[in-house]
Amino acid sequence: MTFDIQVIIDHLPEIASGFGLTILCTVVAALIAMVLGLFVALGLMSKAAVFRYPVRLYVEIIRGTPFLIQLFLLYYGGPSFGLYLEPIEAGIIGLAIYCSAYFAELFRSGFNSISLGQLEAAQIMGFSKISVLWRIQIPQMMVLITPGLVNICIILGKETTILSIVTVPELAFVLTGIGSETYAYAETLTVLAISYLILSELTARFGSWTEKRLSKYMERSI
Amino acid sequence: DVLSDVKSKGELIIGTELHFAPFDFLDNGKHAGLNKDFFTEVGKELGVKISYVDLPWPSVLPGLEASKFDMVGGPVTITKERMKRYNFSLPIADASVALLKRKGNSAVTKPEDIAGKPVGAGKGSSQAAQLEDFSTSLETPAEIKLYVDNNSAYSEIMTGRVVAVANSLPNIAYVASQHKNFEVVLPPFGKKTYYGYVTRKNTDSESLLKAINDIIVKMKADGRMEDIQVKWFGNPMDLPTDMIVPQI
Amino acid sequence: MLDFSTLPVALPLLWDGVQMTLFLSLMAVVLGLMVGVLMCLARLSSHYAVRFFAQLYISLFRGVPLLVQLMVTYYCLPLIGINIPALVAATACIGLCASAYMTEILRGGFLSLPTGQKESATMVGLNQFQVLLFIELPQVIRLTIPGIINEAILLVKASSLISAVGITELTRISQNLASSNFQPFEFYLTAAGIYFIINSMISAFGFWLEARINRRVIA
Amino acid sequence: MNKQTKESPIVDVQNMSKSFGSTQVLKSVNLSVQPSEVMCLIGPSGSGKSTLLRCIAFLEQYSGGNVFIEGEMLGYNDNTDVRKLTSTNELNHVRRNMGMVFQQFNLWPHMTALGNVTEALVRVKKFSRREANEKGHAILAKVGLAERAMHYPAQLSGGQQQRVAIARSLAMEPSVMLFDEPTSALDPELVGEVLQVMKDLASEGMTMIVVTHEMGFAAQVADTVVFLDQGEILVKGSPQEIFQGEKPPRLEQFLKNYMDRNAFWE
Amino acid sequence: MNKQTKESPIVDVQNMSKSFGSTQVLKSVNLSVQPSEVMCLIGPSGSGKSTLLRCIAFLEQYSGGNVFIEGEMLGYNDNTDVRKLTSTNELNHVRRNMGMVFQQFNLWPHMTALGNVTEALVRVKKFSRREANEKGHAILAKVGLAERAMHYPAQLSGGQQQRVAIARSLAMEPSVMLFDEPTSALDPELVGEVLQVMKDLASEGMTMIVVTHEMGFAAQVADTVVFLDQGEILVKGSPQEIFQGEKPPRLEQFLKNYMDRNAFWE
Ligand SMILES: Nc1ncnc2c1ncn2[C@@H]1O[C@H](COP(=O)(O)OP(=O)(O)OP(=O)(O)O)[C@@H](O)[C@H]1O
Ligand SMILES: Nc1ncnc2c1ncn2[C@@H]1O[C@H](COP(=O)(O)OP(=O)(O)OP(=O)(O)O)[C@@H](O)[C@H]1O
Ligand SMILES: [Mg+2]
Ligand SMILES: [Mg+2]
Repeated sequence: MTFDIQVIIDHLPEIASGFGLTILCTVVAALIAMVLGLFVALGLMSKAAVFRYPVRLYVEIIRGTPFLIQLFLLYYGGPSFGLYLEPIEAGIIGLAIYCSAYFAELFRSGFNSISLGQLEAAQIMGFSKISVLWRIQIPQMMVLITPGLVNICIILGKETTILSIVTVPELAFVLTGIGSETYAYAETLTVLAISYLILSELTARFGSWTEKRLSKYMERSI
Repeated sequence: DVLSDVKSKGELIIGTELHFAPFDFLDNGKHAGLNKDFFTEVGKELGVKISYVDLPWPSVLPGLEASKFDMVGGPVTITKERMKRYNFSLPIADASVALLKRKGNSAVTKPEDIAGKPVGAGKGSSQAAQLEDFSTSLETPAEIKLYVDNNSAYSEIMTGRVVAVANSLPNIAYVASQHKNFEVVLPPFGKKTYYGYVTRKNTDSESLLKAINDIIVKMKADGRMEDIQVKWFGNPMDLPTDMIVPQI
Repeated sequence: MLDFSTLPVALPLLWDGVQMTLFLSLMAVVLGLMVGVLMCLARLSSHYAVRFFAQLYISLFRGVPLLVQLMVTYYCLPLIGINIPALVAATACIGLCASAYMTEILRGGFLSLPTGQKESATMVGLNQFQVLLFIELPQVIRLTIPGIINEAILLVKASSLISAVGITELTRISQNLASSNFQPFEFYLTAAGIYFIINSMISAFGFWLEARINRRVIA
Repeated sequence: MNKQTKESPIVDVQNMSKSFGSTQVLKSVNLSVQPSEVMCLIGPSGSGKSTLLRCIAFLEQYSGGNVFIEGEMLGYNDNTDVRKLTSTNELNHVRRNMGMVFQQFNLWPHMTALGNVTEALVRVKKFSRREANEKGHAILAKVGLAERAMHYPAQLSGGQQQRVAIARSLAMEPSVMLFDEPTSALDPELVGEVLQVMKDLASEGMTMIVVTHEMGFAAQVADTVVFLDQGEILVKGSPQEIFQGEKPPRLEQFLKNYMDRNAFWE
Repeated sequence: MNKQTKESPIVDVQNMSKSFGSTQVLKSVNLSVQPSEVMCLIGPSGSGKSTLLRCIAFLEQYSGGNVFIEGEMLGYNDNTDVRKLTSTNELNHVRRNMGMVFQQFNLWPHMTALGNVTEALVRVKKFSRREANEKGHAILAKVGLAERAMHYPAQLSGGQQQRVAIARSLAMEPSVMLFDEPTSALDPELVGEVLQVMKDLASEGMTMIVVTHEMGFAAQVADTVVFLDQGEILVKGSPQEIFQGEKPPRLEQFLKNYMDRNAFWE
């Protein structure tokens, strides 16, 4: 087998659009998942058991079952319940739901890491719950959980390969297609590997950049 | 060479995907289908044990090239492009394209009715390519959706996202016979194509290919092939006895 | 609407799949932890070259999708004459991929240990290796149990990709059954249920372990 | 130094008791603090000093008795027979009169000193940022930290952090300040600067309740010293009475321990 | 209480200096500790007490001068012109003579008290588990913790934890013990028990260097008191000389601060 770069060059436009779609799905899904995850985390920490238990079950089910199956049931099973989604919609929503469970657990650990004393200090000064959440808890939590968030975003990016089962023409879908048309397996796999490497490297860099910015006040300079 | 290796280790390893009724699938939890029956006979003729490797379709041809098994025993549509890279056995089934639709769907009664409508096909299959050609010949082309997995495509007929799915006639005929919600849109369309088994294109594999072809000829002569065809297709299938020149 | 009548026939097959899934996940966790510890030490090493190598290793195995790793090891390496049996390739790929994540999880643990612990160990004469093995590692493992359990759950699910090299595990069996019987929903739901049970047991085990250790270590 | 007049008390604790599970930590405590009074709580570790202070701030729900802050009942509605927690709004309304300073500073690490001081002004008192900053700078200057306004807590020494914490409480203009061992987490050398700020506050007439192990501070600054032991007030009196008068054996022992450790000039 | 004889010193610090980056923290310090001598280091925060102690333990590499422990050079080989770090083995060989107790206890939380004490016996001195446990129990009994052998650190009070830490060092039978503010992280009520153990050690003839803010302890137990200021030894002498004699102004100020804070009986 020879390594024929020409195959890749010929299909560059398709590959580029596949890569673009992969990035789009990753970013949009990550954003939705973070917001959703925050609410789920609040549910997990709720004092009311009627809230807490169902939310806990949600997290356990979503984390405990493969994304492939969740997505299949959402896209192909959804119409039985009147839920018609376009492939990309289904892909993004599926990913967002899947990752929200992971984010939620992360956020929960973040909330728990903030010392009670800081919250008491705010409480006694008459802060509303929302102010405490938004001004005291979330900003600090981000420093601690950014590495975890990056990890999950990288995982999320890689899970996009599964969107091919709902016919989203993302990168893996495009490249396996080219592979089976042209039999250029080694070439397409290489491109796939490199693209994802770039994607996760970018995510990691973005993560450490945020980490640096966030943690400037954690550095002890005295 | 491969044939003598197979004989000396007493085992012929076949790569296939167990997702393709009536050729390979699970019946009551056991591997069954036309391929299974055919290779059982091959095993008897060569005096070796047959074992199977079940792979997702995108891994099957790379697996063959990497010598992970001796030959592909899942039916592969014989095309010009593929013949440049692999060797095919004599045709073992008709692979012409037909459509599967929801039973009683009067909007599609002949292949041409798919004009302007969403239609599904298996990604990377030659049937998809034929559907593409056929669709462009229509006044308003169909909207073609490609699926990684045939099974997902069939599910889409029920969800209504596609009106029909194009695949080889033997396959969809079997699906329709098993599942009361589906029916086949006749006649088939496009160019006449056939399924064959695949070996690597090198001198080592030629002896194996010849042995397989010999067995096909022999089984046709003594009627065993017809029995298998009746068992799985419902009626005998008329197939060329010489190697064909593919039309696509 | 759903019809589970074929399930009894399918259960023994699914059970085979479950065993393979469990076997591979277990191997991967063990391999991942062992390599993870080594890589973590490399990552924290004071030698630039060693650190760089570890960083590269992590980028590579964390960045490239597992499926691609599998395909390359199993289908591309033979082209340059390296032929690896499917089970070995699968175990190695999942294990090494896991090790990259484990490295990062464990690194967090090592960094969170107070340096005083190490100093007090040095002062009573323990050498570097003993400090690592007897003082640091047990604590790091304890601190990172939640992360490790999380990773183990992800591994159980990631093991579904190994059907690409011809190993039949839970997801593959369900797909085969689904397409042979034209009942995708029934079999996917069943598979989801089985995964859920396995993963719940893993996470329950994690909670148990944590509680057991913490009962003594955190009063 | 006795400013005690018989005005209505700012903090009035009546028969307060508090249990954690089955252990009773506070046993029917009575305490009242007049305007401008400085009260120091001393006592052995575990005697319930922190718990008492936290109940006065309603960071813990006391189980029995009543607490009034400037005449308003704290934490519960007592109109009916059954005790009911007040709403968060009502609670905040009563609490606006109190400031609290903790042993561990509890500054918010992601905000500068100025941010820590002004945050509540903006969020709770609805000051504009500009007004809040002006006031924040003024208060930081008062605790001697004018130059450190833009430093993050991690860039400040412990003593400076605690002074920021005091400034943060002062910004809300409370009528009583609660201190829970404000110097215990500090390096010995940094204790002085914090105590100085507290002395200044006291001499300006701030009402304060201070839990402390600093006997020197108690002796020099307090109007009233309260010795707590096993959840009960054992002795209460002026510093002179407590440190020099006739003492019950527990207090005698407590002070002797303290002296033994610190005596080096005999 | 002056046991000082002119034997060869156990710890001999000659002209030691130490910089962190561009700031010099220790400036040519000379110090020698005789067998059975108890030396207390006092001084303001940041004066370099901890750094000096850590350099003696070679937890920090000192930048200039020499340190000898029982006559052996610590940390560097000086045969050639160029200074070379010794191998870890040689370092451990010299260090086996020293024990160190830290402010933060630094017990290993995943081992029982007994485990903490015996770990080094098994790993370093190659005792059998049985021998190690025997010895471990004996030493724990010595620090008054016979009953707590099977407790984990988290199940012990701060004072008990620090006593385990002392026992852990003692188990290796060092000829000199270094203490860095062993009681600073303790609740005031728990300081006494740790100081008592240290007093017992001193009276048994253990050589000790103690960084402390406990003037009472220094006055009562030390043979020599060293006052460190800005990285230099300002005064060195017997407790009488330091606390009652003629004093340089810095020391005077340091002690006055200390007295002011703690005086309540004048
Ligand atoms: N949240 C809690 N749950 C259970 N018991 C508690 C809790 N908080 C305090 N206690 C117990 O209540 C008693 C009094 O504690 P408190 O903290 O008020 O003492 P303190 O006088 O402040 O001691 P210190 O000088 O050590 O701060 C102690 O026995 C303590 O163990
Ligand atoms: N690792 C380090 N890097 C840079 N500077 C340091 C480091 N450790 C200590 N210093 C500086 O060295 C000086 C002496 O510190 P050291 O900890 O020895 O003081 P100390 O006398 O022990 O004070 P304390 O009583 O607060 O413990 C201080 O100015 C400190 O900021
Ligand atoms: Mg307290
Ligand atoms: Mg120090």
